[in-house]
Amino acid sequence: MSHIVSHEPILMKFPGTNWDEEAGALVVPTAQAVAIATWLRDNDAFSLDYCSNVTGVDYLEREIKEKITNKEGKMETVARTEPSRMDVVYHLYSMQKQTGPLVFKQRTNREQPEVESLTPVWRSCELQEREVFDLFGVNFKGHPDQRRILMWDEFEGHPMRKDYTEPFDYEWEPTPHDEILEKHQRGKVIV
Amino acid sequence: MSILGGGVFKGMVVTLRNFVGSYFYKDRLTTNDYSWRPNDKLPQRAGDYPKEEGEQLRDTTTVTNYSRNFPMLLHDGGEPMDTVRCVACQICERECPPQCIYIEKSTEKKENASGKPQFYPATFDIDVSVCMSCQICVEVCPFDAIVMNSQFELSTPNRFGGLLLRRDDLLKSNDYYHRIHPEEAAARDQRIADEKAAKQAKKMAAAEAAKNKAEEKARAEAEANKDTADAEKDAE
Amino acid sequence: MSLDLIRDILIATVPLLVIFPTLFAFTTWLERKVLARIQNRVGPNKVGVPLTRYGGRLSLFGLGQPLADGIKMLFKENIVPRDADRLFHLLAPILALIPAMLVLCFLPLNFPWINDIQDSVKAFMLDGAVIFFFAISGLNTLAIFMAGWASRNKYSLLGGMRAIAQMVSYEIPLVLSAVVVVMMVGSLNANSIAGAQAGWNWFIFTPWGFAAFVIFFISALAETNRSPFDLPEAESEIIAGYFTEYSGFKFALFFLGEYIAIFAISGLAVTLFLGGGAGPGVAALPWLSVVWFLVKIFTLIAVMIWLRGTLPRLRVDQLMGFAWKFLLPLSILNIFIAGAALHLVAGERLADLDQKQPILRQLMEGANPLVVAGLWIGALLILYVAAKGLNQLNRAKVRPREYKYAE
Amino acid sequence: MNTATAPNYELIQQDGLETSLLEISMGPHHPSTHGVFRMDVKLDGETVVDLKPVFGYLHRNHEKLAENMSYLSSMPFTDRLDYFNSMANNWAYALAAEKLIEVEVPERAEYLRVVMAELTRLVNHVSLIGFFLNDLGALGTPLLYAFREREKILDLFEQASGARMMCNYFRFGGLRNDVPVGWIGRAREVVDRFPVFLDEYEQLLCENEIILSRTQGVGNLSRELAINAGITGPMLRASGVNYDLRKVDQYGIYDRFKFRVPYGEAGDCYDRFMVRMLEMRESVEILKQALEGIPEGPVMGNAPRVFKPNPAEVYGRIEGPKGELGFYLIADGTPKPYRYRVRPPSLINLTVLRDMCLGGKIADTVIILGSIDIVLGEVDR
Repeated sequence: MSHIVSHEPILMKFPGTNWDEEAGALVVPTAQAVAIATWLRDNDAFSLDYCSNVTGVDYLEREIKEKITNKEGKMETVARTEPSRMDVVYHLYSMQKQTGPLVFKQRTNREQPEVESLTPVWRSCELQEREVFDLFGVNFKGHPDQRRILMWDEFEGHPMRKDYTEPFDYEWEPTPHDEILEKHQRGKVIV
Repeated sequence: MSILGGGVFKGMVVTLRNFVGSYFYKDRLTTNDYSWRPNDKLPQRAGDYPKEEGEQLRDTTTVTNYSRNFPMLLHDGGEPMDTVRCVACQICERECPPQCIYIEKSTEKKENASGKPQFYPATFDIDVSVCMSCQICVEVCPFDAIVMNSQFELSTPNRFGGLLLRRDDLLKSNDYYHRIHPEEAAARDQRIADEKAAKQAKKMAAAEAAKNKAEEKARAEAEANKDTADAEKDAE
Repeated sequence: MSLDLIRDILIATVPLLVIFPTLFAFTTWLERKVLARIQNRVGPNKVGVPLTRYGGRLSLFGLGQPLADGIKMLFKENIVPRDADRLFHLLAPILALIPAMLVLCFLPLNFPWINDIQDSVKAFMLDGAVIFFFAISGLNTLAIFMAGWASRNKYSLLGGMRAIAQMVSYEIPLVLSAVVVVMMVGSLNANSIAGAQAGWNWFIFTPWGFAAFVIFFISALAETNRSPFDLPEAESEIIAGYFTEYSGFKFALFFLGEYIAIFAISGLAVTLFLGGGAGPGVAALPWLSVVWFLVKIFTLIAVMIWLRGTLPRLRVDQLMGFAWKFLLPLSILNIFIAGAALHLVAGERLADLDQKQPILRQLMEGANPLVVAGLWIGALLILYVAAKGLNQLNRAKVRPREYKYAE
Repeated sequence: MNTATAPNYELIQQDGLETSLLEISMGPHHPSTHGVFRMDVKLDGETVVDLKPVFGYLHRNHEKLAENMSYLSSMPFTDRLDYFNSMANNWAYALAAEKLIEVEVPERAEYLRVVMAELTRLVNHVSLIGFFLNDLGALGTPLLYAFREREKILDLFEQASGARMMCNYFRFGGLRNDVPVGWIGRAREVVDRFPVFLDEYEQLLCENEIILSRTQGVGNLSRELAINAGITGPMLRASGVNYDLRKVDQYGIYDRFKFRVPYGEAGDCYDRFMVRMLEMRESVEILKQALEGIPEGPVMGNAPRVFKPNPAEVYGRIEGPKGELGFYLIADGTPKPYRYRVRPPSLINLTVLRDMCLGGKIADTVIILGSIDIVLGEVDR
């Protein structure tokens, strides 16, 4: 496996960023995103000149049960509710140094998702950011040509959101298949 | 090539060689000629089979004995419903990616091949127009009740009900399975036989363990009453 | 119009109208079979006489396929785009067919029944046959553009424009390479040109004749939109070019027109360079010349089909560059070489060469073989060097590349 | 230098004659767009002035489907991503999922995975060159030679996995079933006969003057733009960047095989065509070594019966025939993935389509699109 990119120097250089240990990703405030990205790309130590994957992740309001040892050293589960948020994840690689992925995240809220577009830094983000805009509804400031890419332009709603409900299927036709689907929905919930 | 148009001539030599070759080497022609006898029409409707169930009229060289198309339910010969293997546990219905299987469990139990009363599927529909022959149901089935058939001529003029195969269309005998997929069927039967043998051996081992435990207990009691008997003798 | 004149006209024209469309059917079958075999397929073999009683079928090696296509074309729905130019949409295929058929009459096919009809009806006796040939076959370009414009479809328009550019610019090398032969024979009459090559001394066996034949053949490919030059109906770029919006019998008419044009132009090539009906055994059975004529035409068509199965298509600008900057200068140079060679070999006997006898035999008796051989190699060498020079001149350095490997 | 500035073609004003550009929509139903893909092309005569790709005609939202199904159930759907090489897609998904749980893939399965991936690479490159020649105008001959060879390999797939194209053969921790007896012999025979076919193919294509003049210097892609635009696969190596995941990540057991990675320098259509031809020869080398060294033994590791990984984020990628095919999985402890993302090499390679086509002829657009090698199942997911 190409060796992993060390993230400590970034944390020192840009105090605004912090390291999300559980996901192994560098969380970057959207204000400094373009500056950090350009520095990562042009700096000789990193030279992360290849942004392989850009995608969005939608986190709903959920409460997580964690086993923590409280004061008496006993294991007990504490329920912690996590606020809803929307992530845009970038996987950065270096083709010159052939070094491994640096996961680079921008966080924003779910109601008005607004994130800095990194297309000026890496051209490979252009179509993928359009896809995140189309399927998640995240608005990319500074994107040269932000349009829907997979859905048709008059489509409302963003299908990949967790709380997306399907519109009425006006092209529905009676098929034996849909009896089976109804019977599925009625009794058994797919585990 | 230095001479003008040399590359073009080399290319034309290749096509000439292929043109001549296709008359001599038969393996160059990949398009195999399906049977052209008009009355040898491909069997169109699912129920449109000769008595030999599931047999395809055409030479099955075009369908190798590894290809999989749509699932079928297995029964161990004789009257299909008496020896059906499926116990309607509905794991395959839950795991099926396009959700094209629908099972309704029977209310009362019935004897199955090995004599144990067992549930059986009252209805077992597979919507063949939705099934994508991915063989996930065969993998997740713990009872080897569902396997893949290689029958692909299922086109029917009736658009709605025609492609919904009911339980009776799906039921096929185990030796039909041996006929279309010899290797896989043999391997599967071998595995079932091994498991049964292993279970048998385990049961016998458990039985022996239980038996000799019982003997020891009996022997221990025997000694115990012997001791008590000696003790009473000493006491007198 | 006396009765026997009408009879003679019918005798002269009806065979042409019957023989060539059946040859068209045979050529479509030949093309599909040869292309199939090149691609390791079997080609059409299903259409045949169904023998229901024996449960079999007489497959006739697929010879029924052209018939089936013809019938299919008759029954196909004849779609005309809503705002197409209806009149010209209908007229285009007819205009594509008429000149091709018309030009067929000038080929020196002396069928056995030809000598008992009046001379005035024998078309190929026309003195200006070659000129008339090129004039009429120019109409084909007009038909194709009419189809392209009338179907109101952007792709057809592109196809039509490409057709004009291509056919106009390949007309010139075509005519110039024919001029060489006419200069040798000294007459434009197709029959006398064929006569001048009796026996085995065809013009293709002379250096300038061979060069002229190659140029003529390449330009003929471009004239009839065949293989490396099939830009007007480039499937992969502009769907089907000028006949995108044609279906049913009009589409079949276009095809008939295209194939008859191929017959006509390869017939002319055979008359000019391959000695018309000349071939072994013609002296014994005069009508054998028709058989030889058709055999030569079919060899040329087989080469065209072979090219179609192998070569990809040129781009529009390369096509134009190839015609104007390569074929044209080469054919002009070829005319000079032919003139110089004739002058050197014949010398003062030039005046008294009579047209009726084969030109080459007369030229050969006088000169000693050494001079002729030297001339032969000299002419071919000059032509080859000129071709290489022109090729380097107008095309960027294009050659296969070497590739590096990383461990 | 990251966004190539397109030459500005303004509306044509020639001595008072105001004319407009010919706007053609080359798409979704067009003979050479390799699927339902549309390009709004503005033409000035035959030269391309502007080009806007439009996607989405084959969009099935494969990712939303995968988030409502168990991990195993979305494996057959990965066959439908790039339907030309289902084994490579399966491997990419299996590789990513295996990072979520600790499972040890047995030796025989690793060897068979390399054999299947390299066979799909052969099938993909051979068919692509056939389609590329079809776009150039050679009426089907190279394509049918390619399909003749592809049939032999598809028969091998059918014998191993049961289906010719939709194999669904890989599982987390190994393969679904072992290859039948005698399969290795048949595979070795097909692999030995492949170089003979490649020589014939190269003689037909590589020195043909018409192909040379039509493809050299067409659709140039510079090194910097290729890296910046995230281009991967043979298209990147044709522009001179030596980046092949089989050598960089060395996933599976690629480090045991000795093979070379061809790369070009001009980055035009001819280089992309030739790099794929030479890559096929390297794949044959790998296949020979792999088929020699296949050990006996099981093909399925000790994967758990119900695949329920504990919460983690993982990004697995392989060197697919079209480029880097990546799977980004977020597990949250339930048997269904929380987030399932496919990194489509075809879609990202299309970022530079406009830059390469501007200024060329419409015939060049068709070839450039052909040389990028896209499959719409993967572009639209």
